[in-house]
Amino acid sequence: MTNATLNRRHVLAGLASATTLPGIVYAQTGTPRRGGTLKISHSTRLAQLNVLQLSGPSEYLAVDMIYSGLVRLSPTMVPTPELATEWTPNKDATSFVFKLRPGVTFHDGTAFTSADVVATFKAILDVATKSPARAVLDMVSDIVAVDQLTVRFDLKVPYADLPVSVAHANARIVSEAALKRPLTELDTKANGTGPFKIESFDSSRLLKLVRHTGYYRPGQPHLDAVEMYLFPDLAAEAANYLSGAMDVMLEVQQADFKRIASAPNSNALRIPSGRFVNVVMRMDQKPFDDVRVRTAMAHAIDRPTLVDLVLEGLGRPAKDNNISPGYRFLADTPDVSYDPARAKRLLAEAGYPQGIKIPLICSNRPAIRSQVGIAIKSMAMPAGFDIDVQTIPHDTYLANVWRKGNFYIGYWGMQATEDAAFTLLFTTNAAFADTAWNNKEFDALVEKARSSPDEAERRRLYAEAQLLMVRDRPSIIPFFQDVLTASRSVVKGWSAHPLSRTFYVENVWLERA
Amino acid sequence: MIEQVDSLVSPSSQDARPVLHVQDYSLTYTTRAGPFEALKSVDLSVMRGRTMGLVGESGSGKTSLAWAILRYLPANAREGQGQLLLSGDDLRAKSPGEITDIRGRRIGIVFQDPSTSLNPTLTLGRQLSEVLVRHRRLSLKQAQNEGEALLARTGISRPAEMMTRFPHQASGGEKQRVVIATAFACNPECIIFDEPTTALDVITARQIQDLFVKLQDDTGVAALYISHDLALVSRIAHDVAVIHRGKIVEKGPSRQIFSAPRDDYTRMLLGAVPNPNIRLVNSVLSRQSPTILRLEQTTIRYGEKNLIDRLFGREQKEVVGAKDISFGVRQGEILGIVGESGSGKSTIARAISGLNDFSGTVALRDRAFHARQQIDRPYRRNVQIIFQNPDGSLNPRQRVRDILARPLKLYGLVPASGVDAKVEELLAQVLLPADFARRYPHQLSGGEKQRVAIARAFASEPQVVLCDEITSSLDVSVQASVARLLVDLQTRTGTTCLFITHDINLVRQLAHRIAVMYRGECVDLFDTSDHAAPERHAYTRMLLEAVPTAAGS
Amino acid sequence: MREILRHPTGLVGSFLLALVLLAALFGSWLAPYDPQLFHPQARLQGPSAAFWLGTDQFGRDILSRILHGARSTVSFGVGATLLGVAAGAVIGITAGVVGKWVDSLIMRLVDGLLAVPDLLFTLLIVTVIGGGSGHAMLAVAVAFTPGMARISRSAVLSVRTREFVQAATARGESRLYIMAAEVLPNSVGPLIVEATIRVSFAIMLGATLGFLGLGAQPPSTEWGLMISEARQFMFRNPWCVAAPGVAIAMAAMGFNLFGDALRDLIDPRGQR
Amino acid sequence: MNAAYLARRFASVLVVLVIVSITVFAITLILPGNAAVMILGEYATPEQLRVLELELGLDRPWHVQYLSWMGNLLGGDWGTSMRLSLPVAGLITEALWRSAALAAAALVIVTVIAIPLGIIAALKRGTWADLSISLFAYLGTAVPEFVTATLLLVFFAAPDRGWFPAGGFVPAAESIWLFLYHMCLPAATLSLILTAHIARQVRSEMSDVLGSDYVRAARLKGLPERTVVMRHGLRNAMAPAVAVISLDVGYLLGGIIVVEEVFAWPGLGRLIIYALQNRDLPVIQAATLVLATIYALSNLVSDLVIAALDPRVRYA
Repeated sequence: MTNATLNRRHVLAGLASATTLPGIVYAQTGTPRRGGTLKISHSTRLAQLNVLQLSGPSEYLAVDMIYSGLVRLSPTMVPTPELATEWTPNKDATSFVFKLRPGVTFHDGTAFTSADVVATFKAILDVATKSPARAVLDMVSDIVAVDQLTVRFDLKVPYADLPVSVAHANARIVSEAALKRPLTELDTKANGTGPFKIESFDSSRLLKLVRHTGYYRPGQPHLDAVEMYLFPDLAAEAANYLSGAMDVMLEVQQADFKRIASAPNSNALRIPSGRFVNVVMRMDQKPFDDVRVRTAMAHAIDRPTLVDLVLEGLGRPAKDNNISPGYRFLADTPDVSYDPARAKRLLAEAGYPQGIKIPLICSNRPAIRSQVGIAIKSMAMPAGFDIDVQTIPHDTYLANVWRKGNFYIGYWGMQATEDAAFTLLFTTNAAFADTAWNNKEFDALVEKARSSPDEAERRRLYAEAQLLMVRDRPSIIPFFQDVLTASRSVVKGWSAHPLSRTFYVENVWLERA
Repeated sequence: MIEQVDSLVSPSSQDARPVLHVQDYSLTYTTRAGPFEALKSVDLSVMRGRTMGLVGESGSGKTSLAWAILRYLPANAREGQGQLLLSGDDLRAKSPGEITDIRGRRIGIVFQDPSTSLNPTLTLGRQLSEVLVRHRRLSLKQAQNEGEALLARTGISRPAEMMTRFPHQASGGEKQRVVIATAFACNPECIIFDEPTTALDVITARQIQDLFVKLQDDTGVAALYISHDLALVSRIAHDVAVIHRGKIVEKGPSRQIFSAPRDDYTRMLLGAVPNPNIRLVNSVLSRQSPTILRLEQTTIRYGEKNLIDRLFGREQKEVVGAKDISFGVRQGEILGIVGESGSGKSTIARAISGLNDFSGTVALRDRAFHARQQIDRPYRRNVQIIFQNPDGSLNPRQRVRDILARPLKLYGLVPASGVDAKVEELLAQVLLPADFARRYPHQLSGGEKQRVAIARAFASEPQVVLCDEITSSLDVSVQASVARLLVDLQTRTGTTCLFITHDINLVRQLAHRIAVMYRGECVDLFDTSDHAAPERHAYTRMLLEAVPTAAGS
Repeated sequence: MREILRHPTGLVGSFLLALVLLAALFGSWLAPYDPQLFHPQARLQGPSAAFWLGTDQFGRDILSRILHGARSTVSFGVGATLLGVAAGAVIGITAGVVGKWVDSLIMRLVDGLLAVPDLLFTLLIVTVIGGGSGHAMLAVAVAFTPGMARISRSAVLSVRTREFVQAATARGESRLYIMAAEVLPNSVGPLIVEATIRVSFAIMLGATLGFLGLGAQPPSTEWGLMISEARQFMFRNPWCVAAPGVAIAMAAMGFNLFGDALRDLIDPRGQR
Repeated sequence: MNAAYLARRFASVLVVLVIVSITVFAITLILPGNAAVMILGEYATPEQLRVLELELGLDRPWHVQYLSWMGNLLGGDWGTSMRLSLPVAGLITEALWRSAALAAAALVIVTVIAIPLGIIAALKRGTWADLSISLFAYLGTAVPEFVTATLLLVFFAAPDRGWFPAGGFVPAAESIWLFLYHMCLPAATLSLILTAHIARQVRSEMSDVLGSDYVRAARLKGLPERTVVMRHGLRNAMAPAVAVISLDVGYLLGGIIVVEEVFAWPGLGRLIIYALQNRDLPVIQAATLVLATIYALSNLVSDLVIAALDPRVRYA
């Protein structure tokens, strides 16, 4: 796990500057100063602040500042205590007891108790709430308040990663009182236990937060206030950041990264992540029902060049394995070379000596999908793939192509655990299975690893599963995309997370304050 | 019966020095097609107290001379040597600033159409008084009073009220009086009148002419009176100059020009002026001749309610174009219909030709129609209409051959093989060469176009032809030949003709009977020879008196 | 045509139009490179001997892309306009010919649709039928239809009151003949003028839709899309925004100037 | 100008709006199929989709739906944004005022610049001044707003220059100066096409007026050129210019969509784009109707202004 802080000197030295991640508390020069307002720009709208439901990239930053969960994932993906001070599973990992932090208050001053935890998780498990967190918590059969500051999660099946599931970004604690009122109130109002509370919210342009004086960590947050400004046009957002009007640019485009990194008084951050674009090849339909065709496709892509062209070098080539180095149980799988000649041979063996002419469907959102499509078209030409890139509107894609088409571009974020990553896309019962791989052996390995509390055992099982996957290659995963963000040099302690779900703004302070 | 020359001109004293003196003046326009000589060595003088009539057809250069005198020439005008003197001052030597001072103060001008020469967004008073403020340095208040006095002098009955009106709130005659008052406002030495009554109705025109003569007499201003109308000029000008293709072909005292023209062109022009005393139609219609076309209580209304108005149930004023018209036209007759614009004379023609809805009865021989929808093709074949403006009535995208062939095909008059021969024959009938069949309308002159329109109307050998102001858009000389052609055709074919016109002299030349329309009603119908009879309607008499006939005939 | 070339705006317009049409017709032969060909070693470069207008983020030759894009861009504008004019003309002429309540109804409807701004109307339609080049063209055509309907109606009405049409009516000609032989041939002039000018609007609307991600889609070489794709890189290579921008302006101006010159020729009222 | 004239114009505005509302309603009626997918996003389960589709309530006949929608709209209940979970009326009113400020600024710029430019061009017909103004006018109308906006960003808001903020919005209540400062670039972008177009129209109207008989008459009355132009020319050219400006409000309302998106101006245009992208039906419907109403009213106002300028209409 590496985290690269990029500044002008590093750019001149090359992009490969990698330093060891300093953990949650950053190696900082000087002592934190108190006060000041941090201005953050973002390009996707804060449609709502309902922590149980939201899913927008900027919305995750907002709720990370407003709410706290029982557990929070560290940048190294380790569950760390937040509102829970400790947790203990029973022997077979079917029941977890969480001890809650005493003396925590909500923004309105009321005390945080186990009742709030129970109410929150019950709400998440209720289908009507439409919470994305339900997918990772559906093994929970009951939540019990043992006492004022203790809760117990009872599971239907053994599940070792429950603390990670509990750390889900949508599983932050909402007060019991708020959950008794209509849920829509949560869209615009919030009463959390996080470091900041809402002062004003205008979905069309600005969210203003101010310090929550009752925050449980002494001395934090350092900032008096945080303001999140919306700039839908990326060029305008970059210009605003560079002119000094904004302190932090939440997401930096690959195209702008060098320029922003080399600007004076600007620190651009590049965090390796498990976010990837994949080429979905449906295995129950011709021509991808033949592993040789899929392998030919894999060798028809020049991955390092793709990273350069599409990501401006800001990513890492991948080997068709959806587990990136950021996960805990990455296995070493074989490299996939760019070898058009071999791909051509494989195609011929599979019965396509004339090559394959096929349309590749790309949704228009985000633009990276068609960029990858166009690049692959060009690279796969010598291998005998005549690809017709078709970019279509996102809703048409969702309605007609996604999980139906035989050759299209997918785009997925990093997951918190291997289990989540596999059960999202690749197991037979995966929530969004779209390759029709349906491999029983793989399913069994994932199942077994999930319930095993033994770390070494899990590592072995997950390695086996990964090898199985790259053998069958249900989809091509050519690269992992880095998370890019930037802050002005007066901003200290700004960081990003490979999952882009936690931001630790309470650590941030301003030198000018 | 021969009329006396009714000249209004009174002899006046003559100064030695001309107020306006044009000497050897030439003007050329540079155009894409090459230089066009608008004025060729023009000599002209107007003395104080005299009116010089400048007569010519359109394109003769008469208006160019007015622009030259006012120093208001377009950028492509090139002046030759000559002189333009106003009371001895060389106008050509003046700076633009000096010219601005002279305009309106020393030279005034009255235009043809008061409805376009007055600014629609300013009150009449403002437009009159601004000259006084500018040239006579009056205060607004003084200008207001003076303006009222000026208006009163032009015969406006409530000048103070007129001062506050906008142009669209005044009649054409009132507006032209305001324009004239403006021209006289600063007691200029010279006023140019550019066809000041052409756009007005006959009776109003007559009043304005009388006003002109009176004011000219009172003030002794030197007037240059530009007109195409020889009859008019002969009545009000002391001297006349005839201009033809940029050249003054003849000039002299009015009486002399009209009684003894020396130039061929002048003679031609004089001959072309409609003279009621020279009948074009010699036939006398027998009283026994049967009635071929009959109108009984025919009424035509305009105005249709639109959807919204109907939704909101609002009343909309209905305009009656003509009401309760009843008359019969005899076979072989030329019935003249006269009246001013808006009197309903064209409305009748449009109803008869089935273009307007009507109530009442329109009957052709024994076939009676009570609504426009009943009118059928056989009727239409027998009742043809010729419109005023040949530019509009010929489809610009069709060749003459197609235009003339259409009725032949429509009514199946000749077999397809005979169409070309018939077209040639039709062209010959209207004295046009056969090769015109290949031309498009824009390649023809106005007179030629109207001949094609006439040929088309006669192509179906109709029983009735409606002629709606067919000569009024044409130049005088062309007018006469078209009128003659029509009469010849009518005589030869025995077709019945409704000849609609505002030109009472012309209608007296060729109609057997005359119907007089006034505000949508037919107020009078009489044999042409009975025009002076005492039982004539008052309006008929006014109409007849308003129109001058050419002097010297 | 000679008349148009004498007209100063006509001359400039014809020149621009000729350039754009030349590119649209022969662009693919004139282009020095395949417009989709990557030059990974020469990304985002300024003009050079090898790449006259520089290269884009994939190292594709901008000149070749513009030459290729001319056809899709121009055919988008012309296609949308033709469709819109055709539909509008049918509706407008029907209204003008039939008259009465049909006319009232159609014109009220047209008024209603005209109250929705063009771009918004287009966006609404694209949202309904889905984005992409073909759909965007259809949407622009639909958005143009009410305006064209109104113009064709008034063209028909102004001809209908002309005396040669009345002469035909008085002659007893059938409605069909009057429409086909007398009215239509004389109404097409203003329609052609309006259509020519509208092509430039259509091109700009298409480009704007491309910018909003609702028009042409990658890897199309449509000019508006080229700009919107290149905006991210404009600070690194301004040519990838400027070149297609100039191309759009040239095309729009060409049609605009040419249309204005045509209008002046058909209706000389504006000139003195 | 009398009561009947006003009533008639109001009535036709009403008819227009009823037609717009039916059109908008029909368009949005076709949408819902994909709307549910769009609203729930990629992570929706089929059961969630079905629930939402039922929530959208399409079981009633369309005219019943239309009438209840219209009834609610007129009753002030504009529904709730499906995506933003806020009352549509509030969203739109707030966005509307911001857009109105931007549009008003653009119109002021246009009026102050375009009309004099047009007049100068008409007065100096054929000179270099006329030529350059005409060239500008043609060029201005040939460059789409998003290109202009991009160029302005590069040239006036590039980090090293930073003369103007590259977008953003500060409420006037917070700081009137910052509010205006942020408005400069978007208003400039908006006004460019309009200025070009209106200058061209004014030039042509003014040329017509200057070539008219009454202006000739005024000159031949010996009035100085200044008086001729100001008193006789301008007033008469103004009425058609006002008509053109009011028609251009249509372009303006379209242009706002692009400009607000680029410059992060949180107005109606951006709300509409956002709603369209997310298939937020209540917002799409209401916002379109509001824009159409504004356009129709602006035409009405221009008719009244024309009536005030031209006595022929005023007393008709």
